Amino acid sequence: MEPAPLNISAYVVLSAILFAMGALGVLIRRNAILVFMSVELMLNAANLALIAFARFYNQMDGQILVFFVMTVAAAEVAVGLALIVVIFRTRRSINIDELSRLKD
Amino acid sequence: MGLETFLFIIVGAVAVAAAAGMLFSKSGIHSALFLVLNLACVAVFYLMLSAPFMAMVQITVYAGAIMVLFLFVIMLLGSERIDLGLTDRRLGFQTPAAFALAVLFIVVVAAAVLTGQIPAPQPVNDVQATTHGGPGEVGAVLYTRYLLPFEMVAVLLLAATIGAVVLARDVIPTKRSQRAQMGRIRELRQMITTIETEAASAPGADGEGAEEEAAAPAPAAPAGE
Amino acid sequence: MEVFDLVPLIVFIPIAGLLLNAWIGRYLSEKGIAWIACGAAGLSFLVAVALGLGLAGGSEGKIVPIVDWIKLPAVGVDIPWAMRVDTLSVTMMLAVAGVGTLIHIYAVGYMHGDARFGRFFIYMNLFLASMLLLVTGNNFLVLFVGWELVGLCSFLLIGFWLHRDAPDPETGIIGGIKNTNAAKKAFIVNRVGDFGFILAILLIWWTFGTLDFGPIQGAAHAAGHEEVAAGEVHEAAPESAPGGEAVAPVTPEGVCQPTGEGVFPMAEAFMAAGCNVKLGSAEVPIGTLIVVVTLLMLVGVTGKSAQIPLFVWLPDAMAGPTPVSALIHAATMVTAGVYLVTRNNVLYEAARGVNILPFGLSPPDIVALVGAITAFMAGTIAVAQWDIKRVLAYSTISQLGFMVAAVGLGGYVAGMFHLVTHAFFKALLFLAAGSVIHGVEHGAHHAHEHGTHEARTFGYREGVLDPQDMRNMGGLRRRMPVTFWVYVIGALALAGIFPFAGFWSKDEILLDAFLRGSEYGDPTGWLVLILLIGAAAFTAFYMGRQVFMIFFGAPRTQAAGHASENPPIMTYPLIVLAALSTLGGLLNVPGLHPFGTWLEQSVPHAHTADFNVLLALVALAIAGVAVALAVVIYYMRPALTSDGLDRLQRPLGPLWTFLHRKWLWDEAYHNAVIRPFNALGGLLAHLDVRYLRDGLDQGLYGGFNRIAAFLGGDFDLGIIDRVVNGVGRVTQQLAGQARHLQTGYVRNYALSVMLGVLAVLLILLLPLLFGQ
Amino acid sequence: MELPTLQDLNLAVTLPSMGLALWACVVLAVGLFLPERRRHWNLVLSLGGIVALFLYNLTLFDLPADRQSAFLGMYRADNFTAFVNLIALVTAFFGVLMAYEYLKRTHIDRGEYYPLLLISTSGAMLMGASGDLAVLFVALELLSIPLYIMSGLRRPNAASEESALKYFLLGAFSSAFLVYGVALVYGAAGSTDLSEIFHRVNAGLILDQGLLLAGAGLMLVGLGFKVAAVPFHMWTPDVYQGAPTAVTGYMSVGAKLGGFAGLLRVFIVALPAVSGAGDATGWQDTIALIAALTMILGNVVAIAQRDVKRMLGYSSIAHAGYILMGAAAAGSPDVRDFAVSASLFYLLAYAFTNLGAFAVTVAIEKDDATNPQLDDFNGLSKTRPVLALAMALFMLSLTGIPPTAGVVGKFFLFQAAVNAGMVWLALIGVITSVVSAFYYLRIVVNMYLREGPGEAQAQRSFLGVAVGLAAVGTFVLGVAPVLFLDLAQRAVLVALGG
Repeated sequence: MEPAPLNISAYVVLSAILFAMGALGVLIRRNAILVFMSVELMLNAANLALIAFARFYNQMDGQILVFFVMTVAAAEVAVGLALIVVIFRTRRSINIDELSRLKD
Repeated sequence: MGLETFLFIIVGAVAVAAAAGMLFSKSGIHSALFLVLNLACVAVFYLMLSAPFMAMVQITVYAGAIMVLFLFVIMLLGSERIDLGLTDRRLGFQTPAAFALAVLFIVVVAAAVLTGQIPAPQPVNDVQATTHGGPGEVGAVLYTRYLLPFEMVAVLLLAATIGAVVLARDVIPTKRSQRAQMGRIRELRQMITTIETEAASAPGADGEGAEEEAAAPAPAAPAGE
Repeated sequence: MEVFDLVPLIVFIPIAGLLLNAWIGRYLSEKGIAWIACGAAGLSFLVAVALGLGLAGGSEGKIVPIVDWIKLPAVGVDIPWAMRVDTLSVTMMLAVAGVGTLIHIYAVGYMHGDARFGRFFIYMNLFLASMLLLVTGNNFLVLFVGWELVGLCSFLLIGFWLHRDAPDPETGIIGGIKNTNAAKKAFIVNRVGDFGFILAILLIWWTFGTLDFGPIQGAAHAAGHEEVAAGEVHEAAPESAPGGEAVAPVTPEGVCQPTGEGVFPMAEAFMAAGCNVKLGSAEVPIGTLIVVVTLLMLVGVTGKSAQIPLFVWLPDAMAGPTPVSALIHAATMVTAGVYLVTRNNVLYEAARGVNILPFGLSPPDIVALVGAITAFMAGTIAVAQWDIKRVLAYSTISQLGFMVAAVGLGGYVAGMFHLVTHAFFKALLFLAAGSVIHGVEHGAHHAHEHGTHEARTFGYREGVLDPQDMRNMGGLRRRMPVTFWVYVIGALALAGIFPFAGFWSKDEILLDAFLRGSEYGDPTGWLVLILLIGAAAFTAFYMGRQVFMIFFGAPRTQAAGHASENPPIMTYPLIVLAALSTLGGLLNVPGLHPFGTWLEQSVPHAHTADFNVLLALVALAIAGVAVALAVVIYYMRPALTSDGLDRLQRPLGPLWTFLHRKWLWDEAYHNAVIRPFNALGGLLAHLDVRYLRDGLDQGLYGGFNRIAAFLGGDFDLGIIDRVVNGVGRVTQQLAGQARHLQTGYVRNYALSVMLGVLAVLLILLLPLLFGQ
Repeated sequence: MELPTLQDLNLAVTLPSMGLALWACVVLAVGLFLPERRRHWNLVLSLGGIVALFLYNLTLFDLPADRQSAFLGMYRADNFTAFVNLIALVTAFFGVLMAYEYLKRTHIDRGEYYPLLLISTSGAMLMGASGDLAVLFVALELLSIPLYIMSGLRRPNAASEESALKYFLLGAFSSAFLVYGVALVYGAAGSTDLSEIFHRVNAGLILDQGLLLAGAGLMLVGLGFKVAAVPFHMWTPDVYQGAPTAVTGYMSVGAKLGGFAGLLRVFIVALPAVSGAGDATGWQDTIALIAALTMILGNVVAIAQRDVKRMLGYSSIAHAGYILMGAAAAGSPDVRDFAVSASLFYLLAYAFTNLGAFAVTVAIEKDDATNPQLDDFNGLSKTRPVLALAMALFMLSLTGIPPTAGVVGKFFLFQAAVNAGMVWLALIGVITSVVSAFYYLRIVVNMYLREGPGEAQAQRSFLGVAVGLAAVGTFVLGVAPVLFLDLAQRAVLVALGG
């Protein structure tokens, strides 16, 4: 490995950028699947931060957390995609802006 | 500039570009592929951060399995052309506000990180380099210290499976709902026969057609809205 | 076992009664229900009598623990439910249970045939239990529970006749004020008062660390104090002085330190030490704190006891059945405020010496002034009312003002004395008024059956007959003799005519005001005295007017002409109450002052002044003149002019309107609350809010237009009603605007989350980033 | 490599939550083979499990110190956990009881409902028991994912589906913030173990204060979403309105319980040092501000609602504000114990009261998939006096009028806020609870003072039991809170050395 490893802050800032982009996707995209994919991007960014910190401390804990986040993401995907399919069947659309019947 | 820094800049740029591509491409398929690219870049970072096992998991599970599922659903629904349809005027300010907030978020977190003066990590020695973050070490921690969350995740996956089945399965009419449905059909028939008898001059074929129509949606939508 | 251990029964018997009625009431006849309910009330009265006899034997009372209510030893919270038996609480128990029992019996006749007979008595028993809970409680929280519960019962009973909102289609009888609105108004206005009370309780808790009133005070007070001091309770406290003193109430830094004795002893000790109370990071002198507490309590008092400015609910509360008006809104619940001040006499007297308010006023002075002004104002309003129960309602407000003024002047004995006698004669008057109304309704039905449609058309207003409107009465003396006589007795007692009960108690109040002015040289005393004498004169006058208008002259409607006397179950309680109203003055007969001596056991600051013949004669003379005026105006000629106006209406002109419209309180509320709001709405409505159209849509614009349209409407009728409803409506409008944010769009919601994220991050991080 | 022994794992104390998850598998397996006319076994099995674990859980109070940790410190079996378990099991009990007939009536009688509810409950319990941020995160998902599914159960009802997707998308969004917060806290403190974090923060061994605070803030967002705190509350009314009523009822307490258990666990056990009580900034002021906004918005907007479920949704937002007030007060070291027990007690009181109110709403709801409106309560006191009385009791309790559970709970919370020096917050609490009288009272007025059909669906025994038990609970907690206060005050969180 390199004698002087890159400062960990760089990774964290990159993860913040990716995270914010994911959040941006949730806020601007109208397709439910894409919104969901943006959430995945956010989780992914968080994972990057975790691994970076795990490297900093030379520990396993951060990596294990990433493992759990991935598994949870998989579970979310199963449920989320099922929901999206169901909605599509009923409404023939997955534009979340059309999902606004429930309001005052 | 060391190799790591060089790699970081290159791969980081690709990762950000891929994320941007996911955000702004018009086609759902393209977005999904951009996300796969982004995930792969992050996997490279994992390798650089001495987490080889997680990097593999990232590629196989995340980019491989989960994203394929996404692609599959996009194609299944035929909704790769996306973001069509009406948008309310009231959402007009949404996009600029979202950009502002995202930028602000980056600024705030970066400020928090950068003011802290985090020291550079200790370089890993050779022994660590070969074992750290490998499957053996991950397994050892996962099955001892992290046994409880591991079990919980098992239950969670079970719940998600139940959920996917319950939600995606076609609604199977229970006897009760079938009975209710049959009752409704019988009423319709009754109505139709009365109409038929009243309108004696009309031929019976119309009535039969209506009858079929009434019966057709029965198994699909028992509860109604 | 002492007799005092019976005290839990006084609450549990009515509860048992109501449970029994709720459980098996539907299988019973009216008679069965009545026996259970009245039996429960009567039994609790007997318990009260037993307690009273026990106290009369010279014992100073007892605190009877019931259950550990809220207890958290780890953090030092201990609020038990204990009952306090002392002369003050027993006085209240006797009045509440005694008058309550009579009213229960009367109600059996009054409610006869009502579809919800059983329900009515369940509520009545519930009220009795709650009121007794209130007066027996040994700490502020139990008192507050009772306070809220009586409010709830009042709410339920005001709205009891919800079907009476519309005129009866057959006879055209209407039930008066809209019942549901009246109930809501009472509830909401009372919540405003309760709000003050809650804050007072929190402050007390905070300062003293306990809500218990403290040991039974009185003759044995000093001894008891020492006993506590030497006891084992505070052994471990580090500040214990070697001389066998109790925990010092003050730390060396001059901060008050609770000693765990109870609120009243601690308040005295703290005041003596003049220490500061730590409130968060600030330190507040104990005197200031007590002033704040007593003023907050006064807010509660004005709500419950219908004083300015929260009196507005009581006149409308007359929509409830008459026994309810008698029991809750005249004799018992509304006196809770007077009880509260008396119970807290230690705090009020402590606050008297603190001069931090402008004009050198102290909280008790403010109490006295509020009471006196209320008494005077309500007395004048009552002169110009038509509704028989409304006159009595304003009279009640006025008399409550007398009591509040009395306790504010430090005349706790006089206030409580008037509370008791007022319970007698006001219950009597209300029940007699109910008897009159019942009789007139009966007459209307009678006339309807026998005469064609005359009853419908003969009412004062075309097509409807309001059986409570005095213009529809007249000449009832012959048709309802028992009612007439008891009414006259009640009226004389209320007017303060010798030798009826009201004379004695009112005189003591005037005397207290006089002494406050002459002996202490306190100008408040003189002001109060003048106001109260004026109020007393008006009282005598409007009671005279009422009696002549109802019972004398010729019947002015068919209904009045056909009215008939009510059955004995209604008249007997009246007779008993009449007797009490006549003889009640003996309770504190001058020279002996048995009531004063009795109360001194539990009210440390109680005192009874000696009878002052001159003052009594002056008061009597003024009342006599007022009655004579009433005779001249309403008896010598027909009470109404030929075109149906009051004799005074034309001579007084605008003044009459002023009085009839309740001193323009409605308009005042309109100008002070509604109009500024209206103006603001108009202003905002004219601002160009187009740039917001995308976001908040027509939110502000449409919303304020709507508010303005609503507020700009017609305010002639029931403005205060609208103020109360209007404040609610304005809140509703605000709520309506706020929910425009709820667009239903997931992305908007996510944006809100994101905004929250940044807000949280910035709040947390900004000081860190820029602080260094 | 040492493998942990069974003794280290200390499985017995984790039984209430982990056992419930296991039992869910049993119920699921049995449910798959039940013919339609034996569906009641789902109910029987679920209730049986809940009751058995409830009784077992009672033995888990005051465990000796060496048994208070399980799974190598991942699971904390202190009194806090036991009390949270108690509330969660009560909630699950009512959730099951309330659902049985409702599911049949609305033709969504899926056997899967029960295991999902049980799993979700175990998630809530684990949030309270977590000794590590990893457990907290997984438990949060364990709580949420079944709720997403349950909200969408009423297919193909558009409202139900919409509510499920909204809940899901926003839930996933906010849990991403939670994960990021966990990452930052981990980065700052170098550990995910709560007591380890506590020690490092106290000893000044953290990497960077800014990271820690940012992480804490982001975790607050994730948990605030679960408890429906402003401004993370916007999903609440929509989801409450669209989800099947029985699910809404369960969710209104279950999700909130989990969120608060996690919130208290994290912020009191791990991060008390950055509460900012005193003069520094920290999470105490932030939570206090959120609490104030939550109380105001929830109570004010509830007034404008006609739909009962929406109204109860806003009401639940308001109550989250009250409990957050307790959480904020817990930031001051000297009132921490009192504030935590006050919050727990309020949660218990809220559980009984709100579940009762929802049970009545379920009883009122018509079969035609329209939501119950306020006017549906008109005249209920005539047609169903007992039901109306119970509802009145629940409404009084939610308003905070004696003698009900609500008033005792509110009293403690206000007291806690005042003791922590946040008088302004207590004032807002008092004022908003006066405001809340407007909308709670409206139901009572409709039931007692308005004429109307006021029909409840035909006599439904299980629902009746639920309403009755909830009413008894609400009343008993109001008049004799001693029984539970004792438990609540012992359930004080202490950062254990480790």
